[in-house]
Amino acid sequence: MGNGHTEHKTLVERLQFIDRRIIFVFIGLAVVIPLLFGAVLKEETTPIVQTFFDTIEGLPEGSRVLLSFDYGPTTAPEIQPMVDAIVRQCAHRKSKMYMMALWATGDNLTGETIEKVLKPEFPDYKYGTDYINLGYQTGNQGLIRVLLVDFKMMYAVDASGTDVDSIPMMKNIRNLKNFDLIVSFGGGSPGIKEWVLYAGDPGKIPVGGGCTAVSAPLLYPYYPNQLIGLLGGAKGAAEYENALINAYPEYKGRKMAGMKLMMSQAVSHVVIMFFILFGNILYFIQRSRDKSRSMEAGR
Amino acid sequence: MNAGKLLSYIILAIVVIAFVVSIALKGFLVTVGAFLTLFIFSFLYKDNPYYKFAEHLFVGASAAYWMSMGFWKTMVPNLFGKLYPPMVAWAVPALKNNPAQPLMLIPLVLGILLLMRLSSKAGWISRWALAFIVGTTAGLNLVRYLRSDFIQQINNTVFSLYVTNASGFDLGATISNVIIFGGVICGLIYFFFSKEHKGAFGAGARTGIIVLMITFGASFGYTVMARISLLVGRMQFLFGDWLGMIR
Amino acid sequence: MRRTVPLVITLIVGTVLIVAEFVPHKPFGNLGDKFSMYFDIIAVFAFILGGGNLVRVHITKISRKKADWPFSAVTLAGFALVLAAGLFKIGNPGGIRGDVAVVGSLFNDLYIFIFTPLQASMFALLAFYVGSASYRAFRAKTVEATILLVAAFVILLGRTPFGLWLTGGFTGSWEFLQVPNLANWIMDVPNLAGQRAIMIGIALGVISMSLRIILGVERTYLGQDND
Amino acid sequence: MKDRLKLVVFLTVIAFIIQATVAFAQSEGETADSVISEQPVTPPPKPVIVSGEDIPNDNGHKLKLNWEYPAEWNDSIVRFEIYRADSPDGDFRRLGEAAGGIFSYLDIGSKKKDDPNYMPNDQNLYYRVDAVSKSGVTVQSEIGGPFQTSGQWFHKGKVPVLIGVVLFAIFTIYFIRSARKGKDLYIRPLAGIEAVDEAIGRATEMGKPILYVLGIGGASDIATIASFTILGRVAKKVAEYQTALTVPCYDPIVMSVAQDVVRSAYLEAGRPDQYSDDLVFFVTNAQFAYVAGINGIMVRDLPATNFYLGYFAAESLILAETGNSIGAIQIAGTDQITQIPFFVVACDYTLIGEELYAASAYLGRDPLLLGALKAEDWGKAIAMVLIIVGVLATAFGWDAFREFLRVNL
Repeated sequence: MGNGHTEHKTLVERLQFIDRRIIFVFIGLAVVIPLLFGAVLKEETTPIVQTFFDTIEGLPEGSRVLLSFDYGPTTAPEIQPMVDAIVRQCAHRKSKMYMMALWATGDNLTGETIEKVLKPEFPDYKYGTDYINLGYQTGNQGLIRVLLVDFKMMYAVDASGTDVDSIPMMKNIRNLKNFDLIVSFGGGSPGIKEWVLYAGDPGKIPVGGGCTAVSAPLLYPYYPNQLIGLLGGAKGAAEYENALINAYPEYKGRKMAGMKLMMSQAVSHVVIMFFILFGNILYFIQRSRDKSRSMEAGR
Repeated sequence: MNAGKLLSYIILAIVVIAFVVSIALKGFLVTVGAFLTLFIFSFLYKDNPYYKFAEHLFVGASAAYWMSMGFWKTMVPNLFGKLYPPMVAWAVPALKNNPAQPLMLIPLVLGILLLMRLSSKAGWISRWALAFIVGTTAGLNLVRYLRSDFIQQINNTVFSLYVTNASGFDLGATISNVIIFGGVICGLIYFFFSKEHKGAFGAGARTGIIVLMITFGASFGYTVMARISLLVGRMQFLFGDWLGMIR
Repeated sequence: MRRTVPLVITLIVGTVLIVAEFVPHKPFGNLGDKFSMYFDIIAVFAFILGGGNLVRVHITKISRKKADWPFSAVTLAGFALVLAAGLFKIGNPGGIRGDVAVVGSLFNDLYIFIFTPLQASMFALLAFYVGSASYRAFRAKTVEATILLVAAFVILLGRTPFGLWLTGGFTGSWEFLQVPNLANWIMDVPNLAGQRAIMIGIALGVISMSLRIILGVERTYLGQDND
Repeated sequence: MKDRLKLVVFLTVIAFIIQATVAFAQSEGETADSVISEQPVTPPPKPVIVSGEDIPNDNGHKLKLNWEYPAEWNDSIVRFEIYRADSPDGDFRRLGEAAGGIFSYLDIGSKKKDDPNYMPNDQNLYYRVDAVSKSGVTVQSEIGGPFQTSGQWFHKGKVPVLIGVVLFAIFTIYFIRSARKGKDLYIRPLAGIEAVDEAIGRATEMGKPILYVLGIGGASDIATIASFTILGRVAKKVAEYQTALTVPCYDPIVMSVAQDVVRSAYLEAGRPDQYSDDLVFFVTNAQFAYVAGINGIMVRDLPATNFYLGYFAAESLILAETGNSIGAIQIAGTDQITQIPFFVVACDYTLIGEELYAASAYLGRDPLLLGALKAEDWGKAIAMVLIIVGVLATAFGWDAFREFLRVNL
């Protein structure tokens, strides 16, 4: 009896310091299984996302939207679903999309978005009249400051080296004030904050943003005065997709990236919480045993 | 040949075969990306030759990547292209008509001074460049932090503790404001170095620690979401782009 | 001489930049931006030091046949390959005049297919580590640890639908007890207070450190030998 | 009577014609509204330039032009075009436009003489504003001016910042001086600092190396500079105990400084022969490749003690968890607020923000640096007083205090 008691105790002790690889396996499964089953989690759209959606929805046909790809491959899993959703919406609204990047790494992601979303889903959208890829330019916030005054000074050619003066949709672009909306995607610096401070505020141009969950708290203070809306992390993306589905029924039933992301999120959060609870329960069991044991010893 | 060695050869054979099959089915580039991803993840189990391979490749490739970017995106346009444009016009014709800026001699000289440390005799002179860099940062940071973090954060904390809304006194918002106010003050008390944490001051410091702990716990919990997203991205690549198991 | 000149340079440069912050007039106005650009350029010169050191370390490892020396050859091969594609623009459709990272160049392909998966995978390891770290560290051992744990737990719970499911019963004036609302409140109120206290402290630390550097009190970064 | 009849007929015909025109215009589409609102047959009035203000607190080359225009015409004016010249009869260059209903324009000129948009400071400038109506009629204003722009010698919005700089300089110098005179200063213990000796001792006992990571900051990051000082102290102890030290670097400049610092420390400890440049080496300048490399060093060299002091980003937790898995004692410190929680959770000791900067003073017990710490405490006291006074002032409805602290960026 006594023997069994001590053995049992070591088990509790052992479990408290379980091999962390067991936790790794659980987290891996929590992410992969929902993905393989294509499970999605719908998110109700909150006002900060809905106003953003409504702004684009309210733009007249042919409005000019500047999309700035200010992120890299490492944060793409979080940001790309937002980009896809907004590009789809702009294409439905027949807005003219001007794509550029403040980050060198944004260049490839712009091309990827065009190849994976715009070309297959909107074959009627023509390069040069409906959308343009201007590519990356150095200068960070300095670039924004120049664009506010003279757009073509920094973008004399597009990403593939074509003279912008020969591109129809660039004809009436003089500076940033010619755009009806600026959307920046990115979590770091330069990014949304710089667009607000150096373009949105001085030029009185509406700015919207999509950012990583980590940087969202730093940007919330700019809403609603300086930002028309903000998508924060996977949740923001899923909320935007929900708004898109509500407005465009053809997306109904489609499993969109942000919603898939949310399901994996929820499951892995539960796994982590389970382990925290589990660890604490073991800790309390052991502590109460230690206590009773030391009391026995004291007697 | 012992069992361990045999096993490692078997694994190597499997990896090579899988790699070849994958290239045949999915193409070279996706395969490379997928295997490098798996090599990195294998570190979670334990250190192994595959991780070592990925790690060493990553270190070498990334160092050269930033050197190349630094040369073509900074050195050529911002230094040579401004100092004496014809010098680089053969590589970047767009710079040809830039006006020459003799002031750019300053960074050129400082850069060369920095390289002097390669010489054992004149190595000390590289400190001049260093002194310039550190002096610049110190000057810029002093004013910037004073302005945007010190004064601005104090300004943000100056608000009314007693909050009213349309229906009169707003209890919730009032409590929140009092907590922010008290939390900032106690947090600052915690950071005092030259006063012993005793008596009322000690109680303040202790409250400060509690506020900081809430901050740390909350930030940690908040970041989990972003980190999971990254893993989802990788898994989508592995199971979707590579294995084609996600539709 | 060897010690004094750098200290004088630091003093002058630092003071001038502080003055520049208050004087918009020429020539001070954009001195900060200019000096920062100089700094970027000097940093590229330093890459020569870094690259040289990297090559030296790994050649030494190979020549002395230190542990894992064959992997040093992998590092050198990767370094040489990317440098050839980047610095000398080998495999660039535009030749030497093409943009270094233009889509379709070998340099860009190496970036997308080698650099990116490696980088993203290293980053993704964090998802596993947040799990193992929270299992180990979030134990209610002390008051501080308990607070840390509870704050983290509420935020985690608020991020899942279960939070709302558990506490959806609180309505009306008790609505603030719903976990998502509680989580937002923690982020907006106590978290904000803590962040602000840390920020003000850091600002003071930076100010003091900068003053110490400009005044020449803090000088470890210059080395201490008088050779 | 006949004349009256004639008049009635005449007016009816005119009214009819107008109505017909309107109807026709409406059927033409969008321009219809404008025709209705542009009913007054008179041409649009001229804009009147009121003032040209130099923008304060800048380098010059910027001017805000204001003009007036009758409000009832707001709907019929599409845009105002703004022109500038060096003299009233000079060549007016088009600068840009403002939408109808907006009566000011910020002219941001170029500082460069060879730029066509060059805008000299302290010289006369003349402006003209053209109103363009929807029907395409353009009306030019009288020429406005002369106006001038100028650069200022002091940014008035930064007065509180200037006061702050002066105040801190005085504090720091005062306390450093009093410390130099030998005044004894109390400083409270910091757990992370007190653990440094123990951690080095442990590594020595176990015969294992010590890993010192300076983070991914450049030599210009204040956190990195603070870390150099700590590295100097750590390296000196390490040299005394004859323990192995590894310092992998992210930035080449940081690497060369760290080499100097460690070499000096070994010299000070009387063991210059133990130093070699192999202790401090460059890994790579990419965040995650650097982490991959350090992970490798950790699991292969199995250091007994890890220091992570400096600027860190997302990699903090990867380092701290790998270090934990090899059972190393870990002492961390950073000024990156987002990363402090990860170090707190996964390391044995963490220097939180400001404590990192204070660490150099703690380790060296250098009176000069201790004096600077005292000055920092005074800064905190001022912050607290300002917040408390500010909150009280706001409670009594006195907002001037808060306004004063508002910094114009």
